[in-house]
Amino acid sequence: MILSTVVFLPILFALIITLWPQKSSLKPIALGFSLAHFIFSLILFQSFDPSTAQLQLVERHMWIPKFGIQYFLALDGISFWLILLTTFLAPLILLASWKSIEEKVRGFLVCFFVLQTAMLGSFLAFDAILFYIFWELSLIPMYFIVGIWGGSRRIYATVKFFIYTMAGSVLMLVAIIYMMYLTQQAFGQMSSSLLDFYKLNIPFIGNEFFSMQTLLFFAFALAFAIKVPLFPLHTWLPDAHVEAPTPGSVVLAGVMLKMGTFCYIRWVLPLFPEASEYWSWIFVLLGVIGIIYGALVAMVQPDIKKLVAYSSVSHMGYIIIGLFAMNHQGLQGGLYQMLNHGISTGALFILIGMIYERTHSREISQYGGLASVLPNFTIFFFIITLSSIAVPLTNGFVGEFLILLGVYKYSPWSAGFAATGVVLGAAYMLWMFKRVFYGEKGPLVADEKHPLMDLNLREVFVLVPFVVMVFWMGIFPNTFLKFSEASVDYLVKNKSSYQLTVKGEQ
Amino acid sequence: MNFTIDMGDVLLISPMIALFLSSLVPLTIKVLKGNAEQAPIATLTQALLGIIAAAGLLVSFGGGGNTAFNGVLAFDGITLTTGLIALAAAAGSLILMFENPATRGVQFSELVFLTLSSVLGMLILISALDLLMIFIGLEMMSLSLYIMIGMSHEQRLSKESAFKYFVLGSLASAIFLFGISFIFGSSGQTNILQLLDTTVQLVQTNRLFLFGLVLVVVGFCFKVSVAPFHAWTPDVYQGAPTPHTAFMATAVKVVSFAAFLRIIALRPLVASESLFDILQWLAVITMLVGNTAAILQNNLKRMLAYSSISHSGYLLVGLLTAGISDNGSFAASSVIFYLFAYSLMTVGAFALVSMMEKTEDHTMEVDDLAGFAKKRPALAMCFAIFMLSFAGMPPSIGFFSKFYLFNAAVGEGLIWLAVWGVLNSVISVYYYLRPVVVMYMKEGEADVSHAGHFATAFMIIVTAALTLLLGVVSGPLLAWFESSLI
Amino acid sequence: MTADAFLFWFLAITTIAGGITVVSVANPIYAALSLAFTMVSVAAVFVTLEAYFVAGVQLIVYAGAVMVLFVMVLMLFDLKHELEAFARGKVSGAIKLLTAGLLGGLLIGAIAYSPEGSKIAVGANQVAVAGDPTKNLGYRLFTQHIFAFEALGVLLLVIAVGAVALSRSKGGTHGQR
Amino acid sequence: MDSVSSEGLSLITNVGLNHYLVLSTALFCLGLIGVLLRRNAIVMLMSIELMLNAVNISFIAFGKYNNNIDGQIMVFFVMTIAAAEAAVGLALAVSIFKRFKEVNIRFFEHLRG
Amino acid sequence: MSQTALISLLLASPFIGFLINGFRRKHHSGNVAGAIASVAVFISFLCSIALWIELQGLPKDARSILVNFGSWISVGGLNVNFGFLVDQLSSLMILIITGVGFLIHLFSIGYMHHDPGVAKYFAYLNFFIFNMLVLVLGDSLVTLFVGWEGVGLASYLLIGFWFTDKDKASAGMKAFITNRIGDAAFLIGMFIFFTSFGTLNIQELNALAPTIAESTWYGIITLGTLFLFIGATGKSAQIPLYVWLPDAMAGPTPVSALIHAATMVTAGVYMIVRMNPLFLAAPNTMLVIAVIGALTVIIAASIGIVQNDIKKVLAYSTVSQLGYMFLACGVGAFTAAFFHLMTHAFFKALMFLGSGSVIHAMHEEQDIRKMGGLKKYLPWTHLTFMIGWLAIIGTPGFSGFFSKDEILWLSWHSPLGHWSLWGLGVLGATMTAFYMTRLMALTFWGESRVPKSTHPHESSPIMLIPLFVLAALSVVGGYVGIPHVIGAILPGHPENILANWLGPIIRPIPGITEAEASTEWTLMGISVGLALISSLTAYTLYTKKQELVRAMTEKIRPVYELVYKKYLVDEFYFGFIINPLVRISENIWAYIDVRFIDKCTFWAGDLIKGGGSFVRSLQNGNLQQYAMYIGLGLVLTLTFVMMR
Repeated sequence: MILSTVVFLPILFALIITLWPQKSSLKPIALGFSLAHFIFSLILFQSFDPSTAQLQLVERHMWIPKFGIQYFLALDGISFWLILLTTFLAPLILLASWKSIEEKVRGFLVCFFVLQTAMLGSFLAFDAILFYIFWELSLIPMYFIVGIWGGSRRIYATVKFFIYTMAGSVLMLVAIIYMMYLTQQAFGQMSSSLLDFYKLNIPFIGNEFFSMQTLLFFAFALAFAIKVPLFPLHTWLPDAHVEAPTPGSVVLAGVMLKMGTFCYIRWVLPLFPEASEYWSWIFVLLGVIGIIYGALVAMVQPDIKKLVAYSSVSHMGYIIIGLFAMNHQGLQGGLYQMLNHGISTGALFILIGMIYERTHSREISQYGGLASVLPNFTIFFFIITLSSIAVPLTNGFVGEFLILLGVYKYSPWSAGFAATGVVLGAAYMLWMFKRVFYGEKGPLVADEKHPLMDLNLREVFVLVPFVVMVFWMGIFPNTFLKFSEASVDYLVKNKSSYQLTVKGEQ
Repeated sequence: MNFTIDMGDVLLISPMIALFLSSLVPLTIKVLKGNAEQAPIATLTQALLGIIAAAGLLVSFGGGGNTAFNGVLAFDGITLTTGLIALAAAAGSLILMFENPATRGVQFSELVFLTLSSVLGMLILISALDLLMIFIGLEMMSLSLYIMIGMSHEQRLSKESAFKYFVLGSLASAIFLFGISFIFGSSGQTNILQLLDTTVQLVQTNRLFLFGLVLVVVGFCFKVSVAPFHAWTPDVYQGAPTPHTAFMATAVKVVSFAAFLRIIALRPLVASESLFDILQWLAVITMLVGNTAAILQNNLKRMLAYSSISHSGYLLVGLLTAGISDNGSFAASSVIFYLFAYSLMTVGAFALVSMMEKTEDHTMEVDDLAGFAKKRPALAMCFAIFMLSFAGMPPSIGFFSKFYLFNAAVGEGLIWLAVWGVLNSVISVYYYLRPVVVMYMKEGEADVSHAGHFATAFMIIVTAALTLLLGVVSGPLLAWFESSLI
Repeated sequence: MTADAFLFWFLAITTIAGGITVVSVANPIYAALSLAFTMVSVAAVFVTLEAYFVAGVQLIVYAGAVMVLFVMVLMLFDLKHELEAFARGKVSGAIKLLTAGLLGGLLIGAIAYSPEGSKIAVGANQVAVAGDPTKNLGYRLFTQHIFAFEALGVLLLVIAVGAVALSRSKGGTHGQR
Repeated sequence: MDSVSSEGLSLITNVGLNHYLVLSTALFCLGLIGVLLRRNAIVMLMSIELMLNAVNISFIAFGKYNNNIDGQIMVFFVMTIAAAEAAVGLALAVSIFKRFKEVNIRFFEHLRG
Repeated sequence: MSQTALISLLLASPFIGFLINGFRRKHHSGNVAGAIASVAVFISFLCSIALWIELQGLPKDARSILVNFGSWISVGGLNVNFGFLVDQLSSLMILIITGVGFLIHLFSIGYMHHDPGVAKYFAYLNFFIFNMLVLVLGDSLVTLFVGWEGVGLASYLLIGFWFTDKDKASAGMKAFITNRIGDAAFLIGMFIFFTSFGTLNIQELNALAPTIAESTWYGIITLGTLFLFIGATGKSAQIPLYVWLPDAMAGPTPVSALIHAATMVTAGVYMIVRMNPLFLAAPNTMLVIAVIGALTVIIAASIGIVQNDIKKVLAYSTVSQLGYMFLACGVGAFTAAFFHLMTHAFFKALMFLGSGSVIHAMHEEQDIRKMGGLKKYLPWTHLTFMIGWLAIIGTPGFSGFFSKDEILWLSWHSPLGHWSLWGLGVLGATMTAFYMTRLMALTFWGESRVPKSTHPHESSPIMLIPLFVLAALSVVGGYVGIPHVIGAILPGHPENILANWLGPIIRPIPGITEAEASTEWTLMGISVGLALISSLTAYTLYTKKQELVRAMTEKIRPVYELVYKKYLVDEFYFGFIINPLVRISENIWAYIDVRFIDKCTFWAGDLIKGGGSFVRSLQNGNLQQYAMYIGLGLVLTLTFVMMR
């Protein structure tokens, strides 16, 4: 029952909030709820056994017997930290959006909690259809969050986001259905359980594109590639980020993008081993392009938020190449980088939101000399910047190091090109930092009538956890890595015959 | 030829009788009161009672798979399920009529009478085994419908649409009839049961029979508005009073597909490869036409009309699947489930449209919804649910219906149709989102009309709740459909 | 050249001619009259096909009732002056004619090339026309097709009520305004 | 040449089912043309009647040559329904005329697009 | 006190200092902050002395203390520990760092006490010390890399310390990014070694390094060491990545002394010395290093000749001195390289602090053309500065002499060396003598060009003490590494202490032979003689014959300009790499993202809408049109069906 509670608690919260009588106390209530949710999710620590790759805390009940669709939630090392990341970010996001969301609070909170459920569900679902439901469900609240509380071009952005993502996922639905019939052929009974999907061995003809496994592989990969987003499919991301309100951006960057990369590990690599092996070069190539491209484009953005958005295109490129290197360091690094990106980019968006609340502008050229006005803010921003450009002893370094190491094993050249991202990343972040915080005071900073206030207590409370995580993950990465070690090890060892068993079952 | 009519037959057709009698009640009262309307609420109650009675009788006597009147009527699963759906839809539409400015008040009792007799025609249609009976049912349904539309309080558009509908409908029925005559001539039969075993062979040997079949199929394609026989749909849906549109989009579609299923059950698609191919292409075209044209519409009803065309496209896929699969029951049940889901959402959506119509000649533009979410959050949420469910977003029932349909299609190897279908559903997302965008993200003063509309509102809430929740428990529902079909 | 052949050809020609007039003459009154003429000749065709009862019904129902309706309505509207009897547009007109022609061609082709023998279909239930066909017809009508007959009755009632309602429908609030 | 002429002659002389079917098809197409081309609503209704008559011919012919009485029964029903259709159509036409003083369908193009 | 405790204290105290000053930066005055910081560094200085003594106690060939603070990253085969290794090399290095660092802290107290952000300044300094120690002690390449980037970060912060000035901020950014380029290469180097050797532990790598040298260019070790060397060029300001160092002078002068002269910039050299077995195994790499080093010596020195900013001159001299160290590494004279690293740390720190004192005295004036004749105002500064000058130009008996001479000799004698390398080295030495003398002349000697407004004054004792100590060191520092030939003639035949100390961990140059003393003496004579001549020339030119100098510069104006503009290297980088990159980025954003990908999306949308409008045009409201569609559809279907 633990997992179900973790997944569906937010929906309960959403209901309560819908029916809650007075508007004024909504935000505290919601904050309390999300904190409670986070604390509850900490139970996982003592009930999860990191020593095995098997599925744990399994809940499986037949749902639609005719198709063998099950209600099947389970936890393993790969999804473990993403769950905690999701629950960890929630209260911080709510606290951060205390001021930025002023009207239609109730609706916002409801959307937010439904989104939580959808994301958690898609991390934990081990049944294709259940997963697909959560996956698609996650679009709707995000669509509303961007569309209602967003910026000026919000409608364009949100519709673009919705249609891009949906367009990707519908083909996956057909692929899922097809695989259900494959299970029927293989085991007599139709099933959409991921474990049965793993058992299938789908014929693969390498050099032929229109062979079954390749097509299925691309049907899945496309859906996730759009979500990640991978290089040519990334254009929805900057728009969505720029238009979204701060909490929206944080959720989007912090968790939602991870759904894409996570599903590569959970679905694509194990289900279509030969195809992923054979076509991995495409994804590594696109990933490397994404790294460099994202960094270059980020460098010339006039808008801070857009800069960060493109930077996450670059970072997600790292994750992708790490995963498709398909060796130990690559996968671990990829998983780790997911968490890093969640922390650092999430924090960046929160910081940008804070400054935006003060100045109502994101034009880099309007800033300058902030450091002398908002010293504390500057310190926090600088620390997060460091983690984003992967300075050692911050979380970013561990992820990038492992990824690049793994990719070097896969192909030295790709690693070489990816390493340029290390330089470019520093370039665009520090350049932005210089233009915003250093130099003479810009027009927005200078005006004497309304001096900018430095961080207040609430904001410090929001930021400190992030900083703590940045250093903790940078200095003691093993505390995190060891949870996914067994699963990743298992995945690497039997790539081609990947089969998960349920803990305590034979 | 020994022929007897026993009590069984009468019991079997008792739903129809009940409907007929209850439809007469308001009219009689009106006559007795010297041509003065009784309170519309009373009329409505009587009508609903009649429908409920009919439904009860249908459940209690129908569905056993036994035939009446020497194999002219059959009361099997299709009859039962689709009949219930149609009756429910009719009830919903009646409630709308009761409160819609274009239909309430004067002549309500006639309207109810016509509606019920149209439903009666539907019951005949879905239970008919004899092509002739199918034709009669079709005519009874359609003719009452023409008149219903024609007698709307709104004068210009409804008259126009009624006339268009009438002319094209009669044209279609003439074609249909010509087809029947060919079938009759080339096989000496008009009874489906007896045709069942000879069809495949006849189709392959006898071109006249094949053509007759094609003409009949085309007649149905017209009724379910498959492109290129769809052209009447947008105009009629837009011009007709909203309750009638709801009625057409749900009940009429459902029963037409049910009867279509009976024709398809003759398995002509197995016999004639080329017929199968052309129907696939028609399905493809239909989805595309419906979705692309809907994108550009600003009139809400017209948009929904085009969307219903596209849904006919999806349904046709299911129909084809049923036509070629060895046990059509799964595919057929998926079709019926889709019909059920679709009716649910459609009634709800049109109910909201009808709520927002202030006068009988009020045309609902999509942009008129601006700011609706602020005024009526609950209703706006319901409408959003309908739209997203139309688009097939989980966990709404719309997703599950599409899932079952395409699942069946993939199962029969119609993968490309499934792919085409899902791609089209992506296109459809674009225009289904538009009302949501306008409601939630645009400033405006949209509001429902000030007349009561309690029943309608209630119905909207209920349908929305069902749309949202029924999907999750759709497994047993589908199973029931399927079991009733076997 | 047997008599019935001659009769057929004669009636065929009259029927078609009547039909052509219906669709071609500008004045609806003439169209109605030629329709009546067509009906009559169709009735005659029925006679040649030994369907006397139906021929009678045809005469009464169509040439009688329906035609009277038509003519009456026309008189009521008094639409002798007819502007634009036919649809505009050469191209669309051509396409429409072509459509009809193709349809006819296809059907006739199907008729011509479908095997003569199989019209007496396999397993067709032969209703032997024993003695008087009309009596036989009546028997079938009230046994096999009794339900259809009843349904038809209901239908006619519906039509009657509906027609009245339609004619009395005054534009609701419009009327009240 | 003789054979050909006799062939053609026989086509004329011994009238069979096909002749009647062709006749009905021709009438049907005429009706269709009427529906497609005539602008006057009443005349369109007439054309539809024409089509139904064509169907009737084929029914009767089939009934005769299949030696099957049901053909006539069909026709019986069809006639009734045709009459009903005519009634409805005319009623519609009347109501339309009352409103628009016009039955030329060229005036019914408000619903479009 | 246990070794673990010692090392943890060594590392912890500067870090704690950093934390205290960082968090309480608003709450206490500059002197308190300075005191805290200096004490912190002094503690670690004591620790390093203690460790050094510990090492003395150990047997000669097992002098290494390894402390492991537990595992940092362990994934699959990769195991990285927080392991710190104190051996002969690193013990000396930490002595230098903490020692010199302590002095510079002291100096800073005086130098910075006006500045409002002094606490922040000291926090940064401590942070730097901490990272430098990590770099030096790290037992694996990754741990080393931690310090490697950490010091880069610290220097970024300290260069941009006065960040309200855009140029200073830019200088910091430039430094960091230039370093980042090297770091990326460094990462690649690590990957190469890890994939081929399966470890990143320095000792293990050294042990694994094959004894037979690998001769190809594409061999694992060659490639790996080359990439590491690129990293070193970034950190130690060698061609082509030296451009950041002159700009780095934007930082406070003590920072330049500590980071950009004494410690951080030598990290590259240290790294190479640390991994000498690997580098020895790749002669090609060695060749590259030697050549790059030699070239850097010349280029930097030549630029130094014409600079007018006192700190810029010192900066370029630093670059050129670092060039010597790399030259030494390149020819396999690792001991010499380290020796020069040490001496250079002394005298260059001395000179920077001296210049700091001068600038302090001149009220932030750095242009030597506005100085001159400061001798009488700043006697002590002048004295100490002169000692540094004597040391750097290689006056016999001063520390610089010994180390530089060792390098020159080996670059001639070592089988890895070549007479041309020696030639370049000597040329560099001559130039060094020239521009250093010029600096002295223009600053302290000759007639005063000080504007009347400024009244130079001698610095406070707290700033002078470090100068004295360093001066002393730069005199005696050389005697730890007396060359063999000189030792032979000196009473008591003192031998090369440093060489003996480092012996166990530095591999001998393969195939080096016993040389006869005469050659060595000759070469020594040549270099010293040339240095003497050039310095005399410079003295005369810049104290007496100023106009002659102007005349000469007028004659060779274009060349002069070229050199004065640093051979336009920065302009080249900006014009041909950075600006094009920015322009390209703007274009790919505008064209690929906006104009192409989005356009494609919209195009698809428009296609669909086009289809929609076509359908709408068919739906023209004409009833008969619809009827026609039905008829056409019917015909179509029938035709299709007929063709079976």
